[in-house]
Amino acid sequence: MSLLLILIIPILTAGAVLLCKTDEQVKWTALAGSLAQLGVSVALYFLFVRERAITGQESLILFEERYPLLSDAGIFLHVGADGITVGMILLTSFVLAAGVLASWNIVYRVKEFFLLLLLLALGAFGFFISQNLFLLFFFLELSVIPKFLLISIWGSGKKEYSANKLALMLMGGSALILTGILLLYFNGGRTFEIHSLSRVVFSDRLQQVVFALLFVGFGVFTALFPFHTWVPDGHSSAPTAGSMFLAGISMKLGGFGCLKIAMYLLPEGALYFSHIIIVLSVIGILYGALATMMQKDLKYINAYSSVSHVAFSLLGMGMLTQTAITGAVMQMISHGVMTALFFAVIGMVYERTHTRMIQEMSGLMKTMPFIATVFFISGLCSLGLPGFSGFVSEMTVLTGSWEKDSVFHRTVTIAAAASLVVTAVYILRATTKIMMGPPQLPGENAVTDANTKERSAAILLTAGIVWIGLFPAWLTALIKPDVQQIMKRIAGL
Amino acid sequence: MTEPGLYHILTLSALLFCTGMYGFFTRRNLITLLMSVELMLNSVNLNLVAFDRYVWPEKTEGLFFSLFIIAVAAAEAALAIAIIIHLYRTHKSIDVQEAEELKY
Amino acid sequence: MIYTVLVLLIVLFPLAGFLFPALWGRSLFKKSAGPLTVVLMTFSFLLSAYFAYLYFFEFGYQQGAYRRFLFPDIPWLEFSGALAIRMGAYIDAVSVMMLLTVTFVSLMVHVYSLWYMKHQERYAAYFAYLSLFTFSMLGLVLSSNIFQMYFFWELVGVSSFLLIGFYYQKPAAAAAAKKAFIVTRFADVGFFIGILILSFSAGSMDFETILHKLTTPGSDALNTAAAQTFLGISALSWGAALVFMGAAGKSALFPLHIWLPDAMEGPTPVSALIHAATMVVAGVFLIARLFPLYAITVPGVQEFIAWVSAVTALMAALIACVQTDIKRILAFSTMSQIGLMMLSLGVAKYEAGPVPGYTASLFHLFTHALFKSLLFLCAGIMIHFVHNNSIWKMGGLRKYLPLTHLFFLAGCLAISGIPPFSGFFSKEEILLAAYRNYFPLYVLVLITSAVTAFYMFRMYFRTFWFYNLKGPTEKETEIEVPALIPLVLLAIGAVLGGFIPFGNFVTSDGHRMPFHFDVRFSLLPVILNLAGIFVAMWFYKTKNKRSDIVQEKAWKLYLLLSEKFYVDHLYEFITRKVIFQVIGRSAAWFDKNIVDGMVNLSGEATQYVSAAFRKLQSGKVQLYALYFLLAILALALITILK
Amino acid sequence: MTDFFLLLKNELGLCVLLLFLLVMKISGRDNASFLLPAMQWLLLFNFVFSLLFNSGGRLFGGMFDTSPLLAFQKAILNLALYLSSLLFESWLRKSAHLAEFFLLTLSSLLGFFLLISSAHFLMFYLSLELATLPVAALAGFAPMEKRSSEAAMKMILSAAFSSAVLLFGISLIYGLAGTLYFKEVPAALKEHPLTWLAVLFLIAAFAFKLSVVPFHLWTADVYEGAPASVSSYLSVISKGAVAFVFVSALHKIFVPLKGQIQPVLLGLTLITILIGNLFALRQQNIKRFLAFSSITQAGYILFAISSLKAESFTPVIYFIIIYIFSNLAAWSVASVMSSSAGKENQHDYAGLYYRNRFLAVALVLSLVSLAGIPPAAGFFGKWFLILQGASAAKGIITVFVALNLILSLYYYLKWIWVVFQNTNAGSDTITPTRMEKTGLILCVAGILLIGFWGDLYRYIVELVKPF
Repeated sequence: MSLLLILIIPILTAGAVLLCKTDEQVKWTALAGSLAQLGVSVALYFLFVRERAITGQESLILFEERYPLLSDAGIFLHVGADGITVGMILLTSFVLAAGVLASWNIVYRVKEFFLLLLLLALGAFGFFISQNLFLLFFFLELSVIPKFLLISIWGSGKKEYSANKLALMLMGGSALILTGILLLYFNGGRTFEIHSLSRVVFSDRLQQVVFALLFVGFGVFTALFPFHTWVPDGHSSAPTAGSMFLAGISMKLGGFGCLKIAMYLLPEGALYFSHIIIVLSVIGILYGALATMMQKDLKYINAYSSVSHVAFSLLGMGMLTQTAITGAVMQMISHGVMTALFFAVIGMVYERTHTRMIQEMSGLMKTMPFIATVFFISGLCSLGLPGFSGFVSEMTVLTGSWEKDSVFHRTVTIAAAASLVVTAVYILRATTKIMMGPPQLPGENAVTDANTKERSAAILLTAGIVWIGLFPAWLTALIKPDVQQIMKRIAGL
Repeated sequence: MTEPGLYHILTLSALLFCTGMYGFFTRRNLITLLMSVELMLNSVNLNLVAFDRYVWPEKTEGLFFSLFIIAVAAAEAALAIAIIIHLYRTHKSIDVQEAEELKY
Repeated sequence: MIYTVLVLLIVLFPLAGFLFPALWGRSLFKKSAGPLTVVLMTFSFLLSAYFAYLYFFEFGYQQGAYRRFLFPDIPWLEFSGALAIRMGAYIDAVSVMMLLTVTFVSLMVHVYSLWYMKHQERYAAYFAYLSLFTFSMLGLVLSSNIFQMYFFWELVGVSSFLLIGFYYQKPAAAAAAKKAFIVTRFADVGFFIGILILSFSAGSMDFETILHKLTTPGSDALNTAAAQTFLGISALSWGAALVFMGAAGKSALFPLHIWLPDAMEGPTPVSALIHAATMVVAGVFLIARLFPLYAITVPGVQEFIAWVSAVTALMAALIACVQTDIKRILAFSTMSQIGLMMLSLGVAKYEAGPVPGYTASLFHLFTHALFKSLLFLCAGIMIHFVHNNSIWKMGGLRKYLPLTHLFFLAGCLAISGIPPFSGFFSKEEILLAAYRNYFPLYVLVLITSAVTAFYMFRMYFRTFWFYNLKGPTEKETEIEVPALIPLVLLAIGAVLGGFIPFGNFVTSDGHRMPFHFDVRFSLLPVILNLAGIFVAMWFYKTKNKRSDIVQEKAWKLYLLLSEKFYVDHLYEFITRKVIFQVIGRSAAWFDKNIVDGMVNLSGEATQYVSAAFRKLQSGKVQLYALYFLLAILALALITILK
Repeated sequence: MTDFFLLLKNELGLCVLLLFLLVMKISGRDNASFLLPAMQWLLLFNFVFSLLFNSGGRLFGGMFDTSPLLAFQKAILNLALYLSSLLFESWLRKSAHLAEFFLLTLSSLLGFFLLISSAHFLMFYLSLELATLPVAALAGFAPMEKRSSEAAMKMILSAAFSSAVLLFGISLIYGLAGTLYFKEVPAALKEHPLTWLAVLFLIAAFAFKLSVVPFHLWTADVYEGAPASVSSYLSVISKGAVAFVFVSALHKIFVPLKGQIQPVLLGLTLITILIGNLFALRQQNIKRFLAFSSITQAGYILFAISSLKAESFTPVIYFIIIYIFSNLAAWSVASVMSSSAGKENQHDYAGLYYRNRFLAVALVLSLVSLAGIPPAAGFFGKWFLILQGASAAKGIITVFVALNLILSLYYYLKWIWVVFQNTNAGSDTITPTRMEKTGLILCVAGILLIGFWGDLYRYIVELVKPF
């Protein structure tokens, strides 16, 4: 199977959407495209596992394809997938399909909406499979305009401010990434190919500088404290599918970059900054959780909680142990699905109650039991209940962190673990407030439970978190060789 | 009193150039501004001719260059005056400070 | 192989009982969820009974001791090296006993709920949750891996949350559910870190290996672990103490007990199952699982456990004396009894051969499960009849609820340790263990026991005697026949359970332990207990004002007790005032004003600078030329100066 | 003799066009309905023709120097002019002096062609004047328009001033080197304090034409006052040509002074990008906004130039091609909006998407391209500029340049946001003509496709290699 299929399907779907006449056609086309993408991604997983078994060499990048694009300048359309990539692609397809389903009730400028959504997805898919730094940066930037427009046109609240803030802060991150890439290019023998760069031995000083640039740059995308402030505003102003994508996928681009670019190419830099990363991510974990406690708007709650959760994956990376990094990747995937589900449900609630303020809602369990249940499930996943993906990944990160046998590492691990309580507090506070209590029927609106499309979206994502939560072994097996390779590079110093 | 040498002439042309600039910075009448620019150009001519005479006596490029400058300056002046006339039609004035609508 | 299938089936039946009503509870199983789960639970119970039979009498007893078996043992999630979460069933006498207890009580509660929850909204959901709980609890008791136990530990927590908050429209229920979850969650973080310490010290997460490595004196793991200290206490002690913290949270030991009384907002059968018989004793079970570790490696922590449990036992008993809500009295009594069980583990000295304290603890766990669930189920009938929880609203119920009266009395006698009821035997052994190893605690246990007798009979007399309730206008049936069965069975258990030779089955090392009975030793506690009962009778048998007088005289003490030693207030202060108002608010403030402020500031600063530079573009062509010249001069100057 | 025609073919082509215009003017056939389509076709032929039969050589005693690379640069400018003739059709059609417009533009372009090929300072000066003066006349092209005449005045005065400064520098160089041939100057330049002053004067003149801060001050005023078509000419063709010349001048003339020039250029780069951004931030008038945006772009071009390597030709040429498509599209939309109802302010663009989707998409894409966001070609262009600049600059400077992308993104996004804003600002219909549509489609296609057209980049690299 050609990996380019992963790119072609969204492009074709976008083209088809462009040709559609009615809104209904647009929606069905987008759905068909995203389901096809989902199918291809699942197929990719199985093919990947089979291929890996055949080749025997576990840490290989498979399905590689390389076409010259601007080859004189070192730019190739070079794609390939390793285990982490496959995991990310699966995640993105899940969120995309669910996002399309969750956006079924969009009535305003339907065609443009789905077009932008597909473009956003294209950026993410391309980013994950790029094996060339230029290509990677291209896809990273590709999503700037879709994000901005999705928020500023279909958003709510102070959408202009949020859209700007998001776009500009992410641009700042990109600027740092750009510089980092260029420094790598000039010092690494004038090539953008990740594979070639990985063989170059960079000087320690350069590694430190470039690592800082790349890690902070990607860190902005993944809400590294203190560069996280685009997250709450951006997520809360975005339309449902936008938030799902922003929190579920876009933030993961950063994490993926931190791991697969910054840490992989610059192991010495990773070692050098390990402590700082750990401190920042622990601050992010606790501080995000504490700030969440004070939020009253559901989307803000989830946005701040995303800051806290994503910091777990950064913590795992900073710990530089096999288990912790494995946990970091799992946390990215897990959080992606979970937060998408959360935002989807918040969107459903908002559509029915026209408010996102928790004090204005009560007893939704009575009026919309399905939505309430899903809300509760995503909350439970968020607070790390066994059986859901959050538990597995957070525990893996923490266990991996514990491997480091020093007072510093142990202390921060305990601090990070303490956030689990805070998470429970804010999740349950929100959940009990809006789901339980006497039902407050919002005035004139006849409240209905989720419709088929919404149900499908919710079930799709719930299946994802339960699947990972109950059978995590497939995921660890998938990413293990790649993490091992990163570890090998770090340990080789 | 010795015969004037290169440096005298260069100093003179530099002074001329500065005078032109000073006029350009301070005068308000557009025609005067134009004349100031002509002064600057003339100082350049002076330079070129002097270099030809004192430094590179075997060459004539400076001489020819100054001829071209004079010609082009004439064309430039013609065009500038046309524009100034146009400005006068629209602004009823050829004071440079009257035409400051476009700013910031 | 057959055993594996058996164990799996025992666990999977409740899981099915959760899944079917959960997925199709609104359509297919709207009415039939109850019977369905009852049938499934019956299978589960019968299989576990059969399995227990097989274990105790067929394959478990080999070469003079009960052996341990790992039935299915599947790697679930591998960390690095030897650290892995494995999902397995750890079969030994304790877990088989627990299996039997859990499935039995659960089945009883299921059956009882058929009557009790009839016509309730979310009927199917209720049974789904019950089954989910049973499934998780079974997973917990079968855990072969400490992380696996944590997994199910959390799952029982959430089932408990769901069931406490079952009447979700009641704000109090929602708050109680939340509180229960958060408090236990807090303890669980300690548990989790304890797990990390222990399993990293032992290099494994399996109970078997942990116990082996960390209790063999002189082993490498033990030496390295002992070398690490934190705040002057060895890492292993920390680990063990933190694991106990988790146990304390789940088992509602002081100071993590505050959630249990509130948890009584849930439906009464749930209280019987979860908050009396099974889930709350998970802590005891956990400590029992790791008993050798505590007893051999960290005796300091063990002593600590003993004291904490003693304090809990006495404190809860004292508070129970002034409570008015029938379920809360039972809840405090549960706390107190769990304290006793834990205390028994805390005082048990490790010795070659079976440890009596260990057996005593689990014996009490077993009998307590029977009589406490009986008491709760009776309380359910009473509440159902009176439509109120307060014992002040009851009185003279013996006329209206004759059967309940009988059962309740049996339960009260059992818990008060009156021979020959079951509680007597188990409590006797605890007393014996304390007496042998730690005399001050023996005194505390004696007092607790007497107080227990007092408050139980205070409740009994106040509700069934005292004065005659004005008879209900319409004739209400006491109870339907199906719901009667569990009461009868449990009552039989409560009365006769003590005669089971428990030491023959469940001991610390698998060897059988002969049963001792010494009348001279039993005399003192029984007299004290009887004294407690008589005091209660004097106060409450007939309508009088004696209790009020005492209450007025000792109002300070009364207030202290009725406010539960102000522990709740302290928590309230810490969470609301400190964590929310100070830490949370300042974090939010910091984010909004400082971090976000920096971003906005940089935006505004840019705008400001932009505005400040505006003058540069003055519109004056002469100035443009001047700047042109100045720029050249500046460049020249800079390069020359350099 | 064939050499003469072959080497001068681009210039001669323009001369033919000029002659044609003169004849038409004299014969009175200068009505728009005939002349405009004719010119459009002729310019297209001219462009195609300029792509063919390119070779290198010298003429006029070495004062004129051409090569396939230079010819390609001219072809790019031809393309830009052709696109302009399509994109500003409605304005041109309205204009009373169509023939004069083309006469002046073509002469100016001729000047730029000669400038590109000049190898001697005299040639350089003459062609520069030839290129500049007509544009000053063009700036005042709007009849009886106050702002237009002010713009023309500012343009001519500034240009005269800067050329005086340039000439002073040239005269000093002559005095120092004794030659005015580019290729002889470096060898003859002596270590002398005046050398540096002369070089600074020359750089200042280039900076003035390229609108580099602080020599940029005329830019915004002139762009705003002049008709959109003229501004676009200034911002695209003039800037592109000067950038080409600057690269080759730096490479040919100032070789010995590289070490001293580089910090100057880097300093100018930083200040240009920053100030351009800061000013663009607050502009409400689209023409003024595009002016500052073009100043910032000039800063990025300068960044690539500051590497002072021959390879810097590649990104500059590549970027200019992309810039032509992006910037001309933006100017064209501005022109359509302006000529339909004199709308030049930001709020006039509110909800453009809902009034004319075509124009809005073209504008948004061009802004996206100018901002350097993929998939628009501007991303590729800017990437190569920064890459080239970074090859010589310190990391910290690269970070600064890259961080400025945030600022520029801010104002481009602001305009994009306005375009999509859902207000009922105006119900008047804005309709571009068919040719304008064609031109915009060409531009949009260019914006979307050039980045992925690897052969183009390779072609430029090949062209630059022998240089």
